[in-house]
Amino acid sequence: MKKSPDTKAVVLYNKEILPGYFLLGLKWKAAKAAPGQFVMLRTSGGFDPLLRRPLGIYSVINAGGKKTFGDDGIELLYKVVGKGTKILSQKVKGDGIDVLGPLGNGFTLKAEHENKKVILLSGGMGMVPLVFFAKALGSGTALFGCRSKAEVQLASGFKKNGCKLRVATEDGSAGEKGLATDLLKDEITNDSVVYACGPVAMLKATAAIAATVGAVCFVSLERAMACGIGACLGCAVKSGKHSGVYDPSGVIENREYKMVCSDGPVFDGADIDWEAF
Amino acid sequence: MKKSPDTKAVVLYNKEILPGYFLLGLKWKAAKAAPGQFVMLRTSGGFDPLLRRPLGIYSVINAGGKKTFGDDGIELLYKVVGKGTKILSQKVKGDGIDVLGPLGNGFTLKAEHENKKVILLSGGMGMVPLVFFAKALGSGTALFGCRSKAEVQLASGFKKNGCKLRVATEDGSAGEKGLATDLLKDEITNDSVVYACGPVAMLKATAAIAATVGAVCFVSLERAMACGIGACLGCAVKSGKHSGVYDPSGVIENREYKMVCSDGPVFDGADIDWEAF
Amino acid sequence: MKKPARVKLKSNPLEVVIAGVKFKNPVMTASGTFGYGSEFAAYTDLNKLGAIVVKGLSLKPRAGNPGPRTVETPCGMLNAIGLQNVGVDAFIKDKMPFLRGVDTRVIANIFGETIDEYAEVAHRLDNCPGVSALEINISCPNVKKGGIVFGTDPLQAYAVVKAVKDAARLPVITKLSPNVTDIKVMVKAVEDAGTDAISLINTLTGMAIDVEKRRPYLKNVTGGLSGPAIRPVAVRLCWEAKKVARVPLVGMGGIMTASDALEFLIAGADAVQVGTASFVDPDAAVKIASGIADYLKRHAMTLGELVGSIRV
Amino acid sequence: MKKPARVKLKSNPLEVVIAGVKFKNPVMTASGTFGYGSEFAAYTDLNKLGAIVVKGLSLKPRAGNPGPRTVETPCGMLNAIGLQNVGVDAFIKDKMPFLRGVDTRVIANIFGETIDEYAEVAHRLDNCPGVSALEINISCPNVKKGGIVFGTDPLQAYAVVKAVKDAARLPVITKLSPNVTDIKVMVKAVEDAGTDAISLINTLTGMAIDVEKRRPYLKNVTGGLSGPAIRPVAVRLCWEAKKVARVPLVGMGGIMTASDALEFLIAGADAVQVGTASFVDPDAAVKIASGIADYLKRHAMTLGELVGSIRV
Ligand SMILES: Cc1cc2nc3c(=O)[nH]c(=O)nc-3n(C[C@H](O)[C@H](O)[C@H](O)COP(=O)(O)OP(=O)(O)OC[C@H]3O[C@@H](n4cnc5c(N)ncnc54)[C@H](O)[C@@H]3O)c2cc1C
Ligand SMILES: Cc1cc2nc3c(=O)[nH]c(=O)nc-3n(C[C@H](O)[C@H](O)[C@H](O)COP(=O)(O)OP(=O)(O)OC[C@H]3O[C@@H](n4cnc5c(N)ncnc54)[C@H](O)[C@@H]3O)c2cc1C
Ligand SMILES: Cc1cc2nc3c(=O)[nH]c(=O)nc-3n(C[C@H](O)[C@H](O)[C@H](O)COP(=O)(O)O)c2cc1C
Ligand SMILES: Cc1cc2nc3c(=O)[nH]c(=O)nc-3n(C[C@H](O)[C@H](O)[C@H](O)COP(=O)(O)O)c2cc1C
Ligand code: FES
Ligand code: FES
Repeated sequence: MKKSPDTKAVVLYNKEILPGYFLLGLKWKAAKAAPGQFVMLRTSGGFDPLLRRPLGIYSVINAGGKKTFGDDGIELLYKVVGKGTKILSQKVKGDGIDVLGPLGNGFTLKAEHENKKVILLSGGMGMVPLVFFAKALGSGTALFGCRSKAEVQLASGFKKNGCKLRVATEDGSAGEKGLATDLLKDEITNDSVVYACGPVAMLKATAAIAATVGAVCFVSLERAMACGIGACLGCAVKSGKHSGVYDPSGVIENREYKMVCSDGPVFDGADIDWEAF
Repeated sequence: MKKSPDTKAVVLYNKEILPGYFLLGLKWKAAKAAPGQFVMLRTSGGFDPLLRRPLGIYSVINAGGKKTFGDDGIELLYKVVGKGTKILSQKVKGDGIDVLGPLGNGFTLKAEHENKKVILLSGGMGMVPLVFFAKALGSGTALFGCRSKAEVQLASGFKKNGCKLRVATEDGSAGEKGLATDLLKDEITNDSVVYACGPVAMLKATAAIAATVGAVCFVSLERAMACGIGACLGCAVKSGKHSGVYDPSGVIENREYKMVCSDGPVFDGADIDWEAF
Repeated sequence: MKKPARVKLKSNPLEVVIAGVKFKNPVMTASGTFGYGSEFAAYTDLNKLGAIVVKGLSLKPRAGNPGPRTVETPCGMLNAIGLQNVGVDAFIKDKMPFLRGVDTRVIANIFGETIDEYAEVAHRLDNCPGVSALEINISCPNVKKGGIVFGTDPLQAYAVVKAVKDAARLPVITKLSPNVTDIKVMVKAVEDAGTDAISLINTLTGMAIDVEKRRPYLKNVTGGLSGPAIRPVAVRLCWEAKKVARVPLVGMGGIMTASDALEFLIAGADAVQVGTASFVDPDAAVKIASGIADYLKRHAMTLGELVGSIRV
Repeated sequence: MKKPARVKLKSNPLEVVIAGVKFKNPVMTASGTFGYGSEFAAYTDLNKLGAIVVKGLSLKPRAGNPGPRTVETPCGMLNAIGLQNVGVDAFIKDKMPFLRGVDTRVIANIFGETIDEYAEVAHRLDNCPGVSALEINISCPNVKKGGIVFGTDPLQAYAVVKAVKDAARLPVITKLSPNVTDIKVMVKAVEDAGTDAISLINTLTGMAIDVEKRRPYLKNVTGGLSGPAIRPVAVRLCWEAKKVARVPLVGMGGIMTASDALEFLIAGADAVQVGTASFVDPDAAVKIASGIADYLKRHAMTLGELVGSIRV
């Protein structure tokens, strides 16, 4: 039985790459991570905020790898939305942070999908795990949606990692005007495999589109998390093994609850009861 | 009726002058303060810790005065003892701090005491308001007690401000071995006026010694404070108007409760029911 | 629809009527946390408050409990003041003149060790100009006699409220304790006794121990827990009370920001009180009132539409 | 005095016996916050725990409530899991083999919608090797039937405990709800029914509202409040229970650090449970146990001397 693993990380950098968006580099011994996995980190030493905050892993820093800092570690990319991320944004080089992880089951390209057209679909901060996945894949079609021009830079990692990138903005200030799922409708065929992460409405639409054309789709979900390790049963989503086509108008009964933290965060899009989300 | 006064202060410096002891310079418009007054400051923007923390004023920074920073402000000197002071110690130049004050009634040399021998007696952080008072007086006998040599430097302000300084350390590693009240017994006469601040045991002994020799004594008290402005009635000490000599063996009945924050923190030592403290 | 909207814009969107009394906004300061008002005059604009609820008043002046009387806890604080107050006569003589000069409502929080004392305090305040309503504290946990006993027994609570109603013509708000198994029973009891409104919650009874000394931090051993820590309990009790209440509710417990206050209004409270927050920021209640106004504007709602608008 | 002190140094200073069961230390993990133990195996040394109290077990597997099931509040969290669990049979078959491999005690927390269900669950666990005691959850606020009803009515509580005692030979710990007017009445009721120990507190019922959506954060509307926010209430209830209790007490509610745990021990609890803290730090319970050992050493006290050592 293992003793407590190393949860002590040290801030290498914490840069505001866009107003309100921070890239956090952490020196961390436990930095073995797969795309789509996440960490739970304590933002403060006190009890307000009380719980750890889940953040997806943006990249792995390997000593001797492309990004060399002489340290192993991870990169996180986060948006300041509340008190936890606010406190996090004030951390400076050398500060200690308590990090649990890597957690969950991430994105994988299954053998049976290897010959399919890979589509990486993301909205807003949903790009975090998919940029990491793109690096592992080295190719694919990335579709990215965001509010406006200001956030388009978030998706730059897709190109760097060898993907074709198409962008949609809600206000049309960059790329095409519309939603990422509008782009998806262009690109998707029954021979596509879609990996998606972003707002729940986007994921729901993605699952419906994929089901309609008969494509495979995997989605990374978000839920408020207390433990991150499958113990509190707090991050439940209604799910269940079924092989039928998703029918947004019908209600799927008798589905078990799955835990986003330990069963996911990546699920087969056809496996989620979207009506109950 | 006034609107909310300026509670916004900005950190000028926050220096660790001794291990665990910090000198905090604040730029603050409301910096009109008398010796013995205090401020209530918020250490964090969150709610843990919830309440403001009381800190005595160490000095007033006046633009054009001796210490010139081009700003009006105050200096605080604090010891890190718990979570509030810990958070405070992490503030850096330019950080904002919410400060309420100056509060309370401080030390004054009353006309009827002007010809008496002035003794400034302090223990540990109790020196803070008395160094400020020493500056206003420009002379006097300062008696300072602390654990050991390491803390003796805290009392250096007394000499700078024109006082004769005698030091006692509990372990004898500097000055005389013993307590500040041992030095007091040497110095006090029935023609002395003693101003004291420090641990409650020291203040209690001081009041008893002063009563025995027939000297006048004023003490600055500490109590946990919620509001600092006389509203919550939380910082009560048993007190009352009486003119007799303090008798530590007797119980003084029918004393009212006084509020340390608004009636004090400085009280006539003979006016406190020390048994009930 | 357009015409009434324009009319509303001209009137005060925060105005609320509770127990027949018109308040300029639904944000009051909670009893015991705002002194007699004057203590805060230098730190906030008292004229912008919906009401000032003064420190609990008893017939005779009370010295209160020995110290320490307060201790901080995670996101909260315990207090055991023991209802130190100047007494109802000194209040009327010394404190009311100042309060009459403030352009806000004054609510007198009252307390007694016996039912007769409650009635007598109410009677004396009844003829005091400038007092708009009485708030009956049947729920203070920090005194030996009275207080919590009245607040946890529906029959006793009924008797206190009845006696106060008989003794005074002023509107009566009854303040409930959270330390009960079923708040709905208490709501019904005080309504039956004729209360004009209900405020809730008073503090939860708590205790903290200094482990180095192995003694309670408070000389009184236990004290009342207030502050953000208790907000989820307070919101829940407010929502449960609303299910059965026929009279207006005034919600409180851990309100620090406008958003916190909105939780109570949405749960069904017609007004709120701000307590511990005033210690952290003496200007809190005024900021909260303006934050509520901003919310109503942003959501194009009236206060009346907001109250009880929760969808479960 | 010197000789016994030396003897004590050789034995385990943290050992405690509750309801006839010997625990290696007085720090247990609280039900529902530590899964079935295995979830934490990678993050802490399970062998160093006084006991693992597993997630509440019912007769049949339960799916639990729809999400969202948790929301953070100031220094606390609300949960409405709805007692999702694998059911008692799957627990015995699938979860116990792992737990038997851990060098600690296993306490099975049980739950039923009817008194018969409680008895049946207890009966099935009675013959399961490796289960050291039963903890009866009569106080879960998040399920429609059972739970809180049993936990707030002394007669119902009596009936549940009696039925479990009759159905099983294992020692029984009854877990009380804080949502009652008088905890002493509940203590007496479950003692009369034959409980071997009492644990307290379960969560306080609370609620939080998303003011932008004007909906409760939890799909279940209300949930159980846990974490440091509730500690003052929990310590107070523990101390009140101690005044009348004849059986040992297991205290909990907001314990994050050794110092917090010491408050409960000093107030009179023989052992403690660590709940929400395990989410913040999976190693919390182990750290707390070692912190208690440090304290005893520093103060040259035995655990027995510490328990109930408060001077009021
Ligand atoms: C598996 C997982 C991976 C994530 N990865 C990233 C990431 O890579 N980068 C990133 O910026 N964010 C990510 N998030 C979201 C991130 O966890 C939340 O933004 C963060 O917890 C907010 O904390 P806070 O204290 O700043 O905000 P809070 O003060 O807690 O809340 C502010 C607002 O955010 C909402 N919020 C709070 N928690 C969550 C949550 N868990 N999910 C969604 N909304 C929430 C609240 O409803 C509220 O409106 C991830 C979430 C999950 C579950
Ligand atoms: C009028 C007044 C003036 C003060 N001036 C100074 C000063 O100039 N410099 C300075 O360093 N300190 C001063 N103090 C003490 C200072 O307020 C406390 O040290 C501080 O509040 C501790 O906060 P914390 O969050 O760090 O500690 P906490 O986490 O709150 O507690 C840590 C320890 O400090 C004790 N403590 C907490 N509050 C107080 C208090 N109000 N008084 C005494 N002990 C307390 C607790 O019992 C605990 O043991 C003053 C106190 C008062 C009342
Ligand atoms: C220091 C203090 C003194 C209080 N005194 C009284 C009182 O005299 N009468 C009363 O009805 N409530 C009293 N209360 C309770 C508050 O009015 C309020 O019900 C409670 O604090 C919860 O609100 P909060 O969390 O916003 O503080 C007091 C609370 C505090 C903190
Ligand atoms: C997510 C969660 C699930 C819980 N599930 C149970 C349960 O199944 N049975 C039970 O008796 N108590 C349950 N509890 C209550 C805890 O065991 C404990 O009594 C409570 O959380 C207070 O302790 P804490 O503040 O240390 O968390 C649960 C608590 C939480 C936070
Ligand atoms: S966050 Fe606890 S089970 Fe997923
Ligand atoms: S701290 Fe509130 S009255 Fe002194």
